[in-house]
Amino acid sequence: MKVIGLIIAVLTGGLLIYAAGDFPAWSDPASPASTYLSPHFIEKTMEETSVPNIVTAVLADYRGFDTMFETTVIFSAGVACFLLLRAFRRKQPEARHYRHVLTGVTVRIKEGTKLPPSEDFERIDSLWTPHDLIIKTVCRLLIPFIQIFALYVIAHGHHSPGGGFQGGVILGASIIVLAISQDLRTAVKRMGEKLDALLCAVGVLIYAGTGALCLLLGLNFLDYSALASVLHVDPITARSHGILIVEIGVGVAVMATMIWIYNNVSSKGEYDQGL
Amino acid sequence: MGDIIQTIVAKYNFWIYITLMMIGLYAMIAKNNLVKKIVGMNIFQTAIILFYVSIGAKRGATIPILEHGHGGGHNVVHAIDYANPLPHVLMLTAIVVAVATLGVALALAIRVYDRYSTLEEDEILSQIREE
Amino acid sequence: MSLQYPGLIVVVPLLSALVISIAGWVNKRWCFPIAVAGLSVAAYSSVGLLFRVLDEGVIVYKLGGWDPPMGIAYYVDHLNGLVLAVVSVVALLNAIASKNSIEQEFPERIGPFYTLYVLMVTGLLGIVVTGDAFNLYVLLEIAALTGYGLIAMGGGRGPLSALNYLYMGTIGACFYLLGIGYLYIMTGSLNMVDIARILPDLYQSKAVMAAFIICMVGVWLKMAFFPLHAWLPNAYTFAPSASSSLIAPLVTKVMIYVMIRLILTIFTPEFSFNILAVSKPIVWLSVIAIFMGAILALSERNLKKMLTFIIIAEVGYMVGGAWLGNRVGMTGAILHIANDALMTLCVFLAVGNIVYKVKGAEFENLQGLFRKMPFTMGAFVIGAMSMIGVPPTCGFFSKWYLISGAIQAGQYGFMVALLFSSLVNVVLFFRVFEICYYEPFSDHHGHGDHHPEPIDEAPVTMLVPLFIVAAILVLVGLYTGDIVNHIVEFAIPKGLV
Amino acid sequence: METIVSIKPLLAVSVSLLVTPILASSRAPNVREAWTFMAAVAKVLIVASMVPAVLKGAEIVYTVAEVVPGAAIKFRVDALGMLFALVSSSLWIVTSAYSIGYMRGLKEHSQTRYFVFFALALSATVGVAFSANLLTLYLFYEMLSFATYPLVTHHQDHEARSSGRKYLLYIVGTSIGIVLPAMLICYNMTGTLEFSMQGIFAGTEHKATITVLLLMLVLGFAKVAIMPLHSWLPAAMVAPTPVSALLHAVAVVKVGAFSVLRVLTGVFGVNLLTNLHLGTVICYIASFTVIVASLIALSQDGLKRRLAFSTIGQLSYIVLGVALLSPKGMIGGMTHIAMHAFGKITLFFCAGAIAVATGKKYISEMVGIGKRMPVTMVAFFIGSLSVIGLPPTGGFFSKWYLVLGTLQADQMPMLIVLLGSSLLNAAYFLPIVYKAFFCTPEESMFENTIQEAPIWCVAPLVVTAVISVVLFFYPTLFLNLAKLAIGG
Repeated sequence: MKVIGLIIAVLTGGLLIYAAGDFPAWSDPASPASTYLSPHFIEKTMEETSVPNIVTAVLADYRGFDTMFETTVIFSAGVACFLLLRAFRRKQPEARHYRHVLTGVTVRIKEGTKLPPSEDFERIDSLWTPHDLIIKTVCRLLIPFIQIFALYVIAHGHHSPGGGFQGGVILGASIIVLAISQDLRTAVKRMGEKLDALLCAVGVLIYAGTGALCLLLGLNFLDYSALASVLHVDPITARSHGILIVEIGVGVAVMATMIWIYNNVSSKGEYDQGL
Repeated sequence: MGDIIQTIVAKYNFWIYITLMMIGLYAMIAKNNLVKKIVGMNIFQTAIILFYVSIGAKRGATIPILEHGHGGGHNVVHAIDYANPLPHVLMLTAIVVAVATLGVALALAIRVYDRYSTLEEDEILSQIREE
Repeated sequence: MSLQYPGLIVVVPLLSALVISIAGWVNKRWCFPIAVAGLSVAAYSSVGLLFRVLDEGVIVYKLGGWDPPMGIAYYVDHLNGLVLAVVSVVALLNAIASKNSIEQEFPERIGPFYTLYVLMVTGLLGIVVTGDAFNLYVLLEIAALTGYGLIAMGGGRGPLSALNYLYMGTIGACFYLLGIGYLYIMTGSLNMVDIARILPDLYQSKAVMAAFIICMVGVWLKMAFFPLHAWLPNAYTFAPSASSSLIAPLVTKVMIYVMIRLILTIFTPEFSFNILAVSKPIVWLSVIAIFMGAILALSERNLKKMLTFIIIAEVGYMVGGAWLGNRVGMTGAILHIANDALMTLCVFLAVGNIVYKVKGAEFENLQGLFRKMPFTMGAFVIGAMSMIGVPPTCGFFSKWYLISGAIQAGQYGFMVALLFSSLVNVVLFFRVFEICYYEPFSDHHGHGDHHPEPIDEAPVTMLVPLFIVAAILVLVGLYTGDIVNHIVEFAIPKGLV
Repeated sequence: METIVSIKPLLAVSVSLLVTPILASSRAPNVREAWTFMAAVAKVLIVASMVPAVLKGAEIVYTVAEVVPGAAIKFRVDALGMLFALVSSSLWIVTSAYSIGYMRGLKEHSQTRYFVFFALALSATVGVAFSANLLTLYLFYEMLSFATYPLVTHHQDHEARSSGRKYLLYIVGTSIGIVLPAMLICYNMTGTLEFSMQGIFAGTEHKATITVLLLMLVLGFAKVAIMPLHSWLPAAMVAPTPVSALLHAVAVVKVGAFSVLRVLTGVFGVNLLTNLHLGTVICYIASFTVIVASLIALSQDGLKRRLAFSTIGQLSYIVLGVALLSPKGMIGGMTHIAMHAFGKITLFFCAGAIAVATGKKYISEMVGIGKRMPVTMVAFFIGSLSVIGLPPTGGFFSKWYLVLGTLQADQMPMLIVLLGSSLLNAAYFLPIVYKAFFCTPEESMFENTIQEAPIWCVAPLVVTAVISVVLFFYPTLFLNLAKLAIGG
């Protein structure tokens, strides 16, 4: 297999190197890619969509259809992971471990039984889970800031690098940080599985629904200028607003999916003990 | 000789991506461990992302965000001053696809591990043969 | 509303997939009706669209209202109009037919399963309808990712097969992406029609040639063209019935469509057949594919796996037909996309019914099926006849065009391969029929109706779609002339003779 | 020539097709068989209603679907097709009656399936008869192959399976492996597959290609059982006797012969074959089969097997007659389709009746059976005469024309073949009859009481025997059709 792999890799590489001879040099301003479509985007975006961040405009408007499916890809990955991993008949863990919060004493309770919920005991994943007050506290403190930053990234995508994907990933990361610093159960308590799943779908639905709304308003799918009549603005501004709406949708979907995938993959779909 | 070196230097982005791609492809085909294959897959995808992004580069250009937001944004914009935005857009998509594929691949690897208690391909195959 | 058909084809399934995934958390029983409703709208619009294309010619639908090549546009012509109709109808029929088996195999996961199912159909329809090379890649990945999930549901060796499929599928898709990148770097455009407009000046470029080769290899990987087929048999065999009867008929066929689209639209026949001059080797490769598919199928003792090898041979038919480089061969390949999708659906649905009742598709499970499940087997026979190529089923006529193309191109090897594969199909299917028919052997000489085994058929909801498909096989066969004259004839550019 | 567009040919083909769901779903045997009869009678009536028009020289056409340019699924009723359709559809009625007697008499299993596929096979047979082009003919030819498979393998035991395999191997293997490519090459050379008097190759000069195509098409229609592609026919004798009777004396093998006739007269055309001297080639191939099959028949003890080899020989008469390319020879070949059908089906019915009444299958066990089953054996005698070609039976006429044909074509070797094989025919049939009636009481293996098979079995064979005799006195219908078919 190694030899075959080598041969295939070398053949492919050879073909690509051979072909690279015809390519324009790196960062050549006269290359076709830079002279054919991109000038239009650069020069007309502001006029046509009133979004200064051209990447955002191209992403969510000119090629908004791609982006919708991009969100759908994420969504389907989330559903696929769920479908593959989620264990519907949960195995009872052989033993549960509890830590007495004040003293740090760990208690091991054999299969089937569990402690009644109380303030004094917290459940831990395994005996060696350390008593890590600093990490937990710092993360707790950080998470709100992370989330605010995420919202900023989403909202400011029109003017600076950022947008729904980036913001959504950061939002998702904030919850994942919680899951890592505390444990998966805590994170799931904050953001339940059902909520995850619904938010995933809702996020994509915001995107696709906006597009469908345009269609219902009489223009083509995803033609945000149709929203002008609903938003009471001129068609160009409506495009800008439309982009914001779909970016929010993307943000929601990406956040929820990140968390969903993390939950499923890290716990083999049992939603009990995380990594 | 000088010409060749100049070509090599002028197109260094392609040589880098091709090398990365070959590494990734080799790993996907030749590695025995399923997770290593997934790693190879990611290298492979990253190589392509690098390739695309490098298309977008333009000498002397800045990021494709116009300097003025609202209000004064009606200055004349010259395409030559801004990098090509399209490859970036495309690669945002490709990155997302890569992440999604990675997620599904890991989920599958977990399921495989559940069943065979190993991720080495040859061991799995011998187990299948014994079935 | 009919102006919006191209949008509806993709959007409605997408929206319904999302609604299903929400509904799955509320009440599982809603999933099936929503899925069927969404797929019906898609099927209705795509058939409606096909008729509009017949009247008006190519329909362009600008997404977001942007003119191509700035924005993404759908181009619906006769070629993808036909494929769209086939894909959506196949998906709809299979959704209805597989309801029971889904409920039997994984009752808890109905919601996510239908979500992925409908998303996959969305992806496939999107691949077919789009006129943007990069958009095609994104949809390719949607169809692929959902496909991995659907296949891995099969349990047992399902996940491993799906993982192997994932590796290969990802390489394939990445190759395609790379090829598109090469085209982009050379032309600066992503719109298929636009690329085709710019390319003729660049036909001598090494980069364009490399782009073509890489795209082709990527697509071949995805369609399991020999020798890149190794992932397919296991993936399709270990998938649950509902998934395999969706994936087996559609995925490879849609990839063939992509290949033909690459040949005809993006690169034009002039480049593909004349400048590159690789038709001959590729046809020979497909000859090998057909032989190998047929021979490997002979060695299988599992009905489903046997059928997957036949699919590999059928892929060889279509690749070879497309690469014969003449109009008749191309007609055969396009016709066979539709016909093969339908007949594969027919046999896989029948296998689904069998698995539903006897819990397995190994040959020893099949004994006495003609008595036990006469209706299912009746439809299976029609599907098998079509795969063998017996008139008036549709499989015969696409084979007719393929062989005619081979004769006209002087590629007698391809003709022999097609005939060989037909003969092997006779052997394969009659071996199955023999088991279903003779075994268990009657020890006495079979006099009198001593102990007729009771009929134990699959439910009506599974049988009716199966019959519809079987009937379609014959009808499509009888209407071949109309399909060729009114659709396929316009799908192939005038330049190709 | 007058052309009438009418849906009648389609009706004639599909009447038995349409009745199959009713047959399959009917629970009571009586209902099922009543429907079979109704379909059979309807079929004959529809076919017969077209006879006057055809005798006037008109053609009835109906296009079902324009599937491929130049080769539609299309029916055309001409004299030759009418001759064959008339024979096969009228014999369906008789065979249906016989089937009822036979199947009930032996308490066979799966009678419903039997009748369903029988009806399907009949549709296919008439479809072949009415085909207007090679594609349609191929369609029904294949349909017939697959529809008869369950009939041949009716017993569903090991022997049936191996015979079934052989049957498929020969019939389907040749049709897909040889006929299909030959047909496609023809189509791509000429752009049409329509049968016509001049043939579709008029004007082409590729002698080598045409010779190869001719051989492929003649041998490819393996149902005609020209040696060396004959051995499926004896193997297929495992089927129930009515199946053997209708399918292997009438429908299947005659479809093969008919297809070859169509290929010779409609695809290549008499003129082309004469110019290229290809008829002689076919003549020699056919005459080889005639002689060898007759010799093998002599050595067979199983009655049905002997009949099977006799059939192989007789089929080649038909091919031989047409391949002589002389008008008289062609008339002989064509009428032989009808004459042999009535004679041979009588013989098969007799074999079946013997099996039902006594369970005997071997000729050596039938000494003295004439005393036990006189009616059957008289019918057998008449059938034998017809097959040998002796008056007062219809078989005489076809033989007579064949002989005249050899003279007209100046083919002395063929004349010798014909006469020689007639002697052989007599040699393998007449001893059976002789031993059945004229034996000493000690030799006789049967008691001297008359005990015939059930009436459902005996009546049909009497009818066919009578028809064989009647055809001697009134052969004009078939002779006229044959004369029309050769265009004179």
